[in-house]
Amino acid sequence: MNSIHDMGGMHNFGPVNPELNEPIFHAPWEKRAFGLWLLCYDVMNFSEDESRGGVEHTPPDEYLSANYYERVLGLLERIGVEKGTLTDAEIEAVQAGTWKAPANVTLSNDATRPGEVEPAMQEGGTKYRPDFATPALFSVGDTIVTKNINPVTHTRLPRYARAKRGEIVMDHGPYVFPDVNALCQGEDPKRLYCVRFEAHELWGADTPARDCVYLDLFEPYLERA
Amino acid sequence: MNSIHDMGGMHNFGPVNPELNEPIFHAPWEKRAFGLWLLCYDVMNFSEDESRGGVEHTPPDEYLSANYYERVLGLLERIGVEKGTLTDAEIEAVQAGTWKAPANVTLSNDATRPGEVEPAMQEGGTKYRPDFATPALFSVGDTIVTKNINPVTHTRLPRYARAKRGEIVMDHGPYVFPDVNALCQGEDPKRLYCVRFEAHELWGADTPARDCVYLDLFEPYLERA
Amino acid sequence: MAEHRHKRSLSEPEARVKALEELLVGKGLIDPATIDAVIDYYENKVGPRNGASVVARAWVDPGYKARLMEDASAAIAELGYSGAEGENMIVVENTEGVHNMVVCTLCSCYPWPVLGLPPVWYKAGPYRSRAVIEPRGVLEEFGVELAGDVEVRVWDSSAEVRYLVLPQQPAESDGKSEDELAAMVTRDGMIGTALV
Amino acid sequence: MAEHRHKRSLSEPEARVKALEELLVGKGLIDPATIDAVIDYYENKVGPRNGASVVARAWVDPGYKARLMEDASAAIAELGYSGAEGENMIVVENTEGVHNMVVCTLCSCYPWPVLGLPPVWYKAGPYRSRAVIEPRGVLEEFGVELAGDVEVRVWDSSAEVRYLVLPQQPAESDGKSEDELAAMVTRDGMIGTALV
Repeated sequence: MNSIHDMGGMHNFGPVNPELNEPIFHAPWEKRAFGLWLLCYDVMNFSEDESRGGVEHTPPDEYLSANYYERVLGLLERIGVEKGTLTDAEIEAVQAGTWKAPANVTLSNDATRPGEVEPAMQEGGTKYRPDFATPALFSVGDTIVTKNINPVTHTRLPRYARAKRGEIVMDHGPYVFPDVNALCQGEDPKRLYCVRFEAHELWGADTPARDCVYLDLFEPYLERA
Repeated sequence: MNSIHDMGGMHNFGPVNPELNEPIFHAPWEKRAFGLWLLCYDVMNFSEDESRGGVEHTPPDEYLSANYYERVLGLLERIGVEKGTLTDAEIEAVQAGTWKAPANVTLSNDATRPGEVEPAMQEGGTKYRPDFATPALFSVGDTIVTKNINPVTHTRLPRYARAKRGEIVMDHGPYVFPDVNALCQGEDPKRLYCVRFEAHELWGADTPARDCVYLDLFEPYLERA
Repeated sequence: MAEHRHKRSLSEPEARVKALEELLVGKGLIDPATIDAVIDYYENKVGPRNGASVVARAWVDPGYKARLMEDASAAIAELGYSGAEGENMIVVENTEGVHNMVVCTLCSCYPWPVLGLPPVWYKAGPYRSRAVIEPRGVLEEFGVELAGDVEVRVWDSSAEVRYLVLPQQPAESDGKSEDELAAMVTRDGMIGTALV
Repeated sequence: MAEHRHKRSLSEPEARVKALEELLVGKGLIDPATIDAVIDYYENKVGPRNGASVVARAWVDPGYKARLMEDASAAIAELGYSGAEGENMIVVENTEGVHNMVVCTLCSCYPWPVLGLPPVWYKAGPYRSRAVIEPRGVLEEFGVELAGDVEVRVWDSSAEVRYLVLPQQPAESDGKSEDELAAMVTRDGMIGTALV
């Protein structure tokens, strides 16, 4: 999706302005939003690819005016309803203070317990799928051209790197393909390559000759040059 | 400048939602902003190209949250200070209600009078500069490739049409070159061509084969294919 | 964005525009009655009825149509319309096989002398972003469904040259007067987001 | 944009997050103490000190450095760091001739097990937009001025593989202990927006 999240190469956002002694969170609600987000992957049953695709659906004006955790909140409200965990009526009711929790509810057996957090986070969940190895279409050193694709759905090929020539510098092996997995259509693993693009290929002849950008790109994004 | 004004090809802005029986202006302040804008070209001494370049400098979040006339207001405040017509202090004072108009001021002789509006609007101001005709580098029917340029200043080559092949379909002759004129560096007229791009060249193989986009592009944007 | 860029705190636009006018009038640079005259001109003297009369004339007068296609600025001036934001005009004609549609993705260039000021949607993100990448989707929202073999030509309008669409004359309008024909022509028909 | 799309009216985020938590807890789906545990883990147990100890070890132990460059995930796990948002790691080494810098233009992918959660600027428009098109301008804002003959490599990080920069060991740090070296390494040095 060519939405405002695809920011690479834009101008006019101003200076980076790093914050001195930045706290990890800037408000108590950000902590709760963050914690809820990580737990909702299981509770609402969505993948990271769906999460990214979902945040990308934030309307552009809202994407720019909201901070990171506000976008996460918007995602959880939307995806919670889509997945059937919540309803719009429930969200409105609880915000209005009129929602009554069902009586006699006890904590679900599936709910993550506090002591399970640290092991789960240390375990993580790789998207590497070595068993799906198919013959590599490209080899390190090959020159490729990225395709000009403009899907309305999630993709990890940014606009600035479409229809550009680059060189394969690493073959990471097969990984879950986000373009398909974000649509809940299965993992469909594809080979992931690291591709080097010269700055003058991406941005034109005026850019420093020695600069370059590396991008991890899936095999379906690429064609032989 | 690759800012948010360069919207061609973006997704996620939602439906067009035309308004039924739309009024020409939606609030009295929009009328005043519009009238002030047209008069400020002369009063503050800026060109249309500077005006467009100035609106493009609206920070992206503000660009998306503001309506058209709010962006115009921001432009007039910024450019009025840049040109020396106003100062930041004056703007703050008048907004705080503490500004006193200088005594004994009478209307400048240069100020446009009410009766001069209609003739001036009907006259307009073409940017066509036939006297600057230089030999055309391209002819109708030529295939060209647009350059991949990413200036931080005003340009009329949108991102979606950079490094794309097209066909020259009209030669409009020489026009004021906005990329230079917006920087107050003179009119520097350049030949303007209408270029036809097939949709599949711009957006990839999935787009309808019979669709196309026409863009008026200046000679310095183009190279022989 | 959690940005902390210095920028002027934005009071309501009403207050800002009032402040700007007070300053410029107070300095003797602008006559407020001239602002009124500008507003009056664009509220009452130009608008899509101008363009509609151009279209109707082209439908009834083949000689006029030929001049309009050859030199639109001059032919439009014959009917008394000219000037700012429309000094250099080109008319593009819809046919059985071609549908034209005008946008300005970078700002909102529009032919003021024949159409007046553009509607909000023409200046806003949805139309500007989508018209070039999915014109048929946009047209469907306007109720225009085109056969697959019709070529959609999107004119991403520049500041220098402004485009006006000449819609196809509806078959059922044969025999109508020029004024009756002009009354059938809509603003959207001349932008290309309606058939007439 | 004067859009009139239907969307939920956004109350303050405090109220929205409280509402969401009340719903999910009230339905028995989430234990609020587990939210506390998640926050505690990312506030107190992971952070750039993890990455700094990886860098310091690589500086003092050539065998470790070789393993780190060969299989970063395994070498990082040797020091006890692993898991979510850093399962598959690659370390890129700064040298006299090459400076590396990591960004994620599309969202804000970042190696959590070694750096913790990213700072606001890493997630915001200015850094995400500019790092790939004008890395030297961004570096200058961070006080990093590179000679023209240094190659700047920007890693626009994907979700699948996360990148950590191995800064050059400062010449004046020879003879310092591993702990002292680790204390010299900054988060920004491992993102590539500082030299150490």
